[in-house]
Amino acid sequence: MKVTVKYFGAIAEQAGLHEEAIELSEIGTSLGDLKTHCIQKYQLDDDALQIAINQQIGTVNTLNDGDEIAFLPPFAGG
Amino acid sequence: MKVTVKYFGAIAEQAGLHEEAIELSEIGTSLGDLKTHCIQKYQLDDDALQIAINQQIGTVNTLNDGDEIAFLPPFAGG
Amino acid sequence: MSEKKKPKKVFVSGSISPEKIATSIANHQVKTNIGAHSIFLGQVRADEIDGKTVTAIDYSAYEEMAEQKFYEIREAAFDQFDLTCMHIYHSLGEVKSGEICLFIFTSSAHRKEAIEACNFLVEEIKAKVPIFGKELFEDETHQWKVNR
Amino acid sequence: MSEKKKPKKVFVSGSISPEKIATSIANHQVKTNIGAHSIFLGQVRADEIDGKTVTAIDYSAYEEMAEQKFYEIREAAFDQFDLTCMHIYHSLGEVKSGEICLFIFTSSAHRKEAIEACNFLVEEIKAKVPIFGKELFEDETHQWKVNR
Repeated sequence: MKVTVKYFGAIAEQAGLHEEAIELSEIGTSLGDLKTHCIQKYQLDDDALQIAINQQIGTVNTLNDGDEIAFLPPFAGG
Repeated sequence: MKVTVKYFGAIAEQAGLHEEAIELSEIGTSLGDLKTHCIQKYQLDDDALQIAINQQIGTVNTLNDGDEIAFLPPFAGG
Repeated sequence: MSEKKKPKKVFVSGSISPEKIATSIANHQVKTNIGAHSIFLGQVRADEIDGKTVTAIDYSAYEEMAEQKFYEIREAAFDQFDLTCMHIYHSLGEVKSGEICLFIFTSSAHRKEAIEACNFLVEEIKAKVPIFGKELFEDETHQWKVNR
Repeated sequence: MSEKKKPKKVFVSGSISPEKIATSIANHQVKTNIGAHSIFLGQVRADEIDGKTVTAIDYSAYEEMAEQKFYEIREAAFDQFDLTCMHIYHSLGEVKSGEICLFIFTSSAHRKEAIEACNFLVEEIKAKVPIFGKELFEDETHQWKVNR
């Protein structure tokens, strides 16, 4: 099971990339598992970090094949 | 004792003039006296009428020589 | 008294053009401490009243008192809100329906101050400034506008 | 779905010019049921941070999600307020200090609706749309902007 992970702004800078495909089989299939994996892998600042699954920030915690997960630093629009 | 009376908007239209000098000796020297006089003279609509003495709408009721009295219909700025 | 507080000419003859608004905005791009502008524009509506349509409003004012009121309102706004700039323009004379008769422009470092000041100015101007509007109909009759 | 509610392009490349704003205003003069326009403009500040001055902000966004959020916010505004028109433009890429990065434009028959809708849009956009700003300093260092 594979998902696409996107990084933006300060988080992309910390990760050193904007996008990658991650195979969940060895990590776990919950959002929590993926979050822990990525934060540890890139030493991401998780202060004020928000995560969107398929463009929705919300309550879903179970991941499905093909999902798009986005790691979002604080918004700065306007 | 003389005052200048100015009429604006709908009130000027009713009065048929924009400005006149009024001698107060025969009318009385309070704003109330002047107001009654002008309303009767021109059959002014005193619904929502405001009166300014020397450009101030307020509590003053005594008139002085040279005062400028303005009869103001509802405002429509903007 | 600071420079920004000196009385400024508010009344303009006829409608306010979009180009005037653009120029006013462009003039503020050198002020790099501004983070937010709030603008209110009043536009003359072609209201239909008893089957007749408003084609224009002919604005008049008790000018000396109006300028004094604008000054007091500006002072009050500068006292209450932390503003960088404030501009107010109002038409006198005829403004056709669809054209702009009021332009209020407030600028501040942050949005809250600019927005609240702009709202304050709109309400104060409508309530306190002796401006009168003659709504002209197609058939050359008219009626007098009253602010709600 | 009414014509006015269809998704519209919000993002523009680089700064928003005063001329674009003037054109937008001028385009509304044929809509003679409009009585009030409310406009909010975000302008990039030359903030001084630790002795260094911001010369520009480089905006980026999670574009697909941002467009979806703009759409939802527009829908909510049309539901809550009696608006004639609504336009939102936001910059992507580099916007120099003093230049405009956000243009919100609401129009209604009456001022209250236009003003409240404009305020609603400003707050919703700042809170919900995934846009990111890299504040660039003179010495080519940078820091990431956070909305307050």
